[in-house]
Amino acid sequence: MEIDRRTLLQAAGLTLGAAALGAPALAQSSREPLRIGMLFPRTGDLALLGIAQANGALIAIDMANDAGGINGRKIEVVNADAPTPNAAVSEATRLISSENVKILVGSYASAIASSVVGVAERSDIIHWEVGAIADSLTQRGFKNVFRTCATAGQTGQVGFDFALNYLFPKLSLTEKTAKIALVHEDSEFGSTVAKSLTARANELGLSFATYAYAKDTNDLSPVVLKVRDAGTDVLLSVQYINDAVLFWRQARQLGLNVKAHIGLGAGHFQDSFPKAVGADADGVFISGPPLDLNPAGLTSEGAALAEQFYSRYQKKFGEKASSVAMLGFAGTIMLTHFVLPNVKDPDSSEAIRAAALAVDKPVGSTPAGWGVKFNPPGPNGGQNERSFWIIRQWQSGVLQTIYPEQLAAVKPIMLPLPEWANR
Amino acid sequence: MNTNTISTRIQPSLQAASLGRTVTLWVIIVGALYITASRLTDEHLVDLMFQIMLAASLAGAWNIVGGFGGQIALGHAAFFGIGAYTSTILFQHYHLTPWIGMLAGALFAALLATLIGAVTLRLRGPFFAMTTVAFTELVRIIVKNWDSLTGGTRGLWIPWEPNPWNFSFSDRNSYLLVAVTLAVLVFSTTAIMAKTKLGFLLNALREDADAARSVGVKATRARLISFAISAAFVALGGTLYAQYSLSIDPTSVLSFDISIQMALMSAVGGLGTVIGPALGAIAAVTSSSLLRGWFGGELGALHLLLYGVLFILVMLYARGGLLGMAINVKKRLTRRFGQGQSDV
Amino acid sequence: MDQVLLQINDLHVAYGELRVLQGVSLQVKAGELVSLLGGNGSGKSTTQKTILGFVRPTSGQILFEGERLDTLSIPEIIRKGITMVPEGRRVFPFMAVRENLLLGAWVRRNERAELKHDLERVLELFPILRTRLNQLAGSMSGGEQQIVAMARALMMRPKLVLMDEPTMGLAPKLVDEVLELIQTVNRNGIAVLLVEQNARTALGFTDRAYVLERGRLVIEGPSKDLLTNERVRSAYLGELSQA
Amino acid sequence: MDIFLQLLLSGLLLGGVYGLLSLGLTLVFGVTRIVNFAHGEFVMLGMYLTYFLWQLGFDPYLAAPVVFFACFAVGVVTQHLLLRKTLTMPHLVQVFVTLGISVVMQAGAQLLFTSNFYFVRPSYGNAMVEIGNIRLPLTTIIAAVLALIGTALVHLFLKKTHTGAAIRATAQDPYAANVVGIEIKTVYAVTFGVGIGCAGLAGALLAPIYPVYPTVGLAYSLISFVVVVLGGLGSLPGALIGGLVVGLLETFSAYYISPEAKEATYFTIFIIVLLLRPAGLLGLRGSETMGANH
Repeated sequence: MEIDRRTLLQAAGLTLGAAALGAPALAQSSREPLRIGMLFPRTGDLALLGIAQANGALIAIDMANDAGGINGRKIEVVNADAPTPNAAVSEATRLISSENVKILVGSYASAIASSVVGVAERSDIIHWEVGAIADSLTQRGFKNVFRTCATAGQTGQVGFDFALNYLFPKLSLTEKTAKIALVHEDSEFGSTVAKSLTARANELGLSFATYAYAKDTNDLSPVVLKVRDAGTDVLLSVQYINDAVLFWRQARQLGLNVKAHIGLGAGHFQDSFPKAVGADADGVFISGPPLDLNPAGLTSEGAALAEQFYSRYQKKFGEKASSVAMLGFAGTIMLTHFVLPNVKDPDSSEAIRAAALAVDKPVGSTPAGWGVKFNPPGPNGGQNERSFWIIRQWQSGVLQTIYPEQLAAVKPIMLPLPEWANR
Repeated sequence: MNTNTISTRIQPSLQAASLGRTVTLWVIIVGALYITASRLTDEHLVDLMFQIMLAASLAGAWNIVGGFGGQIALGHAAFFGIGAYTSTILFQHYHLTPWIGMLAGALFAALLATLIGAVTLRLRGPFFAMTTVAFTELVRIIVKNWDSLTGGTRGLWIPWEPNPWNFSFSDRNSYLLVAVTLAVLVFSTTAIMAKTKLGFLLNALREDADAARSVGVKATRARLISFAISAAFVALGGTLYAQYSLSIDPTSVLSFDISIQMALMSAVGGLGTVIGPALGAIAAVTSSSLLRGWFGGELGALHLLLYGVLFILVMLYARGGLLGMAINVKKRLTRRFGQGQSDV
Repeated sequence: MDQVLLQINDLHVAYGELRVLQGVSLQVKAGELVSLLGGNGSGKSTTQKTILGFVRPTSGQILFEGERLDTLSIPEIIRKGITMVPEGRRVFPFMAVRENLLLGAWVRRNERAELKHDLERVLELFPILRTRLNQLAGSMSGGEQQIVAMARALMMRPKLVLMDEPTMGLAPKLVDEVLELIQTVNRNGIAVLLVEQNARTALGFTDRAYVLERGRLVIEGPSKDLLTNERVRSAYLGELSQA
Repeated sequence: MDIFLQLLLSGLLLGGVYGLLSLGLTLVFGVTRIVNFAHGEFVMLGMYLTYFLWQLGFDPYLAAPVVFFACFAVGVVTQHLLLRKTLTMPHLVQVFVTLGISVVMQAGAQLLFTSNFYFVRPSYGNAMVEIGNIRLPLTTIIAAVLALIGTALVHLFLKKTHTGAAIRATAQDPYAANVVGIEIKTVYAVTFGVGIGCAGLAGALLAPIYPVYPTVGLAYSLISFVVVVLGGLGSLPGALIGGLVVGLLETFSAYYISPEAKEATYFTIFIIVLLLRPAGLLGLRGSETMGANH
């Protein structure tokens, strides 16, 4: 509903504007498509999720084009592959100078993003980050960087809040008695989350044991043994797919029994996890990007966008949208739906910047449950302050939203986790 | 050894004439490079040329050890990273301009290279290669874990505040000019080296290790010096990369892939030749950029596949790499041309 | 004894553009001891390698007992009765002497009973090896390795053995021993085509000799005649140090 | 004490797995002097084959022999088409051709199978062997035991068969091998085939333990290089010993120092060993200057 009205209004505005400003100039620019560069890792290690995210973003573009484009201008997508930071620099430059794109949308991985933002800043082009979560990205004082999703640091926050406010009472644990262990891989992602957790724990006066390891390891039994022998109640882990699977398998093998396990990394929230460990995935909580939210927790606009997204994605790619795709979609729809329609001259980064900073949408306005409000230039400028991670749980091989409670679709199961011997 | 003696025998007679011609040609090429670098306006082309110049410098520097010395070093990423980190850390902690930091990085890299060279002197082929890989891994692990100094896995950013004194420019062309200068420096050094005793000793080491061993101390010194020079150049490239990309982290400047790329470009162009690595860099950078551009990643890994296949074909069918191929074609053409003349 | 074993006619060999042999013709009769002399790069070793099939001639013929050799593979040629003692001995260093010898008969590896017999025969010829059958060949002295290499070549019961510089790098005393062994081999009715740099040594105990210079045959004849030949004296006997 | 024994046994098993991974690499190098930088990619190939056979209903351990022979064929063909030409070229060229092969195989895997992770999950995937308080996964035990058996079989093949003798002779002196009539081109093809077959076999045995994806090979290549150089390049028992050393170093340093320290530990040990014994633990002295031998 909202969309139709908006489109109508836009169309009306366009006609009026054209009449007022002199038709020829505007008519010409409105015929030219608006070129957006989509820079994601499509080959190499990061390809799997990079492509999923790009696909999500593509749905947002499709929706804008099907609705007649941005103020009458169709969006033309220019795809590029950025498997490594070095390639990302070259490709970003190529998109900007040869392909003449005005906005870069990307880039799934923090390592890729952090080299792209330098290029965007130099060329004075907007970089619209939908998936990279390294906190540093918006801390470098670049004026052209906008990030729609939450950051790695926020993962720790939601993880602890969930554990303290939600799990502890249900597990009859207290802050004093609970034994918490944090296991994380030591690349930038894992260490950032670990740092934010430590910071949050210090605020809350909690203590916990930390174990770090390199993610391409072939054996995690020493870590599992340490966690096991420490008598851990609640396990927080920040892991990629490989190590998440390895760790959880070895946890079963070596009899590491915890009362609850919250996975804060990419390793636990993808289908590969239950595919690899089967029913052992059930009961594991994950903190991550939102998906399958209770529509009651969204605004009517957000709910409508969510519905469109899920059905279009299923139709176009023949599979259910993943949360990584949702990140791509939710971020891009903010651009095409909330920002660009209000930009008079989409060729000017200044105009886009102003329009982006002006958006003020409450929590629940996007399919991800997030609102839209970008921090003004300054510390953490360009970061969407109304995005957050949510907690979900694997239940019979499917992730169900648990927390925050207003977005929850179901109740948690297996609290506490049964011992391996009884599973 | 035979080819060496032949070439040294021929050289004196040709030297005067060919030296003059080479120098003239060199001056023309360098001049053309500088003019192009300062005039080019298309940002993408500037970036492409920058990447080529940087890649050529790295490949050329690797070639000193790998091509002339015939030692498969697969750990040059360590020197690249050391260059990038040294200048950046010195700038951030002591506000030392990266221009000086760059030299400090090069010096540091050269010292380390000498040390590694000294302890790995006995090792050949795969043993040497693996030791250099292991050494790079150690450097990467140290950088990753020395959080307070290196920013750990997050890495370091370089603020973009254009100021030539701080090696930070508002336009890309200036970075390109620095890259051209580095390339000119690398290739002039290799060209001079190839004509001097150092080059001869390295060649001898490669062709016949046992014979060269009998030369003893001199050979050892030649190897260490060449390793140090090579490392220093790569470190200079590291600083340049850091200043250009504005952010460095262990993955972007210390990965195994970087070491491999230097070696691959050098090999594609023509190992142990002066300009081979430059040709290799041009071919590798433009082809991967074009292939990526054409397919835009839409066909997944197709461009990588093609790149790999092309690479294998060059290795198998173009003896002496692209340079060798070019020389062969030229030879064949002149021969045909010559025959045509005699027939007429 | 006068039957021609090996007949080479107008042999040309080139490595790419480098012409190594240019019209070499020579012959070895059954049971004869022939030496092939010449300086470095004159084409001596190439001639031997071409006979054994390592190198294909660009033109010319190699006949062995009247049959064409130059289209056959190395194992086929070995089967015909030609084996080689390569330059630098080239024993398999990390194998026991026994295994080295058995590998000499690799081409007939499936004829087990025969091999046992051949091994015995070779050991009779070189009794010194009998007690060292289990020693690693690489741990032996240069002279002993030379014996292993010769014994290995005899395992195929060859009619002709090609020997490439068997005395190179040996102490003078050992040189004599090795030469004696070559004569022992020859006395057993096996023809030997010997490549030597040391002309004086070679001419001293072979029946006939050929001298190669830059891929061409320049002199041939009975060895004792060559010893007195002016050209040979000045080029190969006067300046022995030339290499 | 339990912990110590658990770590010891886990480390030994991991080491066995590493030994298995490295067997093909050391064999190929020992004979052909080719350092196969695509080794990890051939392991990947074995893992994919096992996965698809498992999808067709084959048990991974039944699939293993099939995978071995399929990879043997791939190895022979690869050698014939690509590496045969490099035998007369400088050593560097061979290294680079194998690097090119690894790029092509990675990209090919991604085109054919996408970058998805595939998991082989037999019903006994989680089965454990328990000795007192010590628990060891069955799949890893099988892999380690088969690594031992595999090494022994290859060793016997080399020592007891005519082909094996030809392979060893060629490894020690290709020219001399040629002189006695061994067709060294065939030897190289067979050796490369067996080496790649071993890599594929390792992949098959690892498939129930680790996931497979297009870039999985790099990690396996690196670890096998470390193992093989440490043990003595070209030495079969060396690969096993090297694997055990690295496996034990990993588990013990991860537990007693820090999980993060294990790479640093084994790379440091690696460098120290190479400096003290340049030919590796079981390599023959002096072989670092020319390659190695059995």
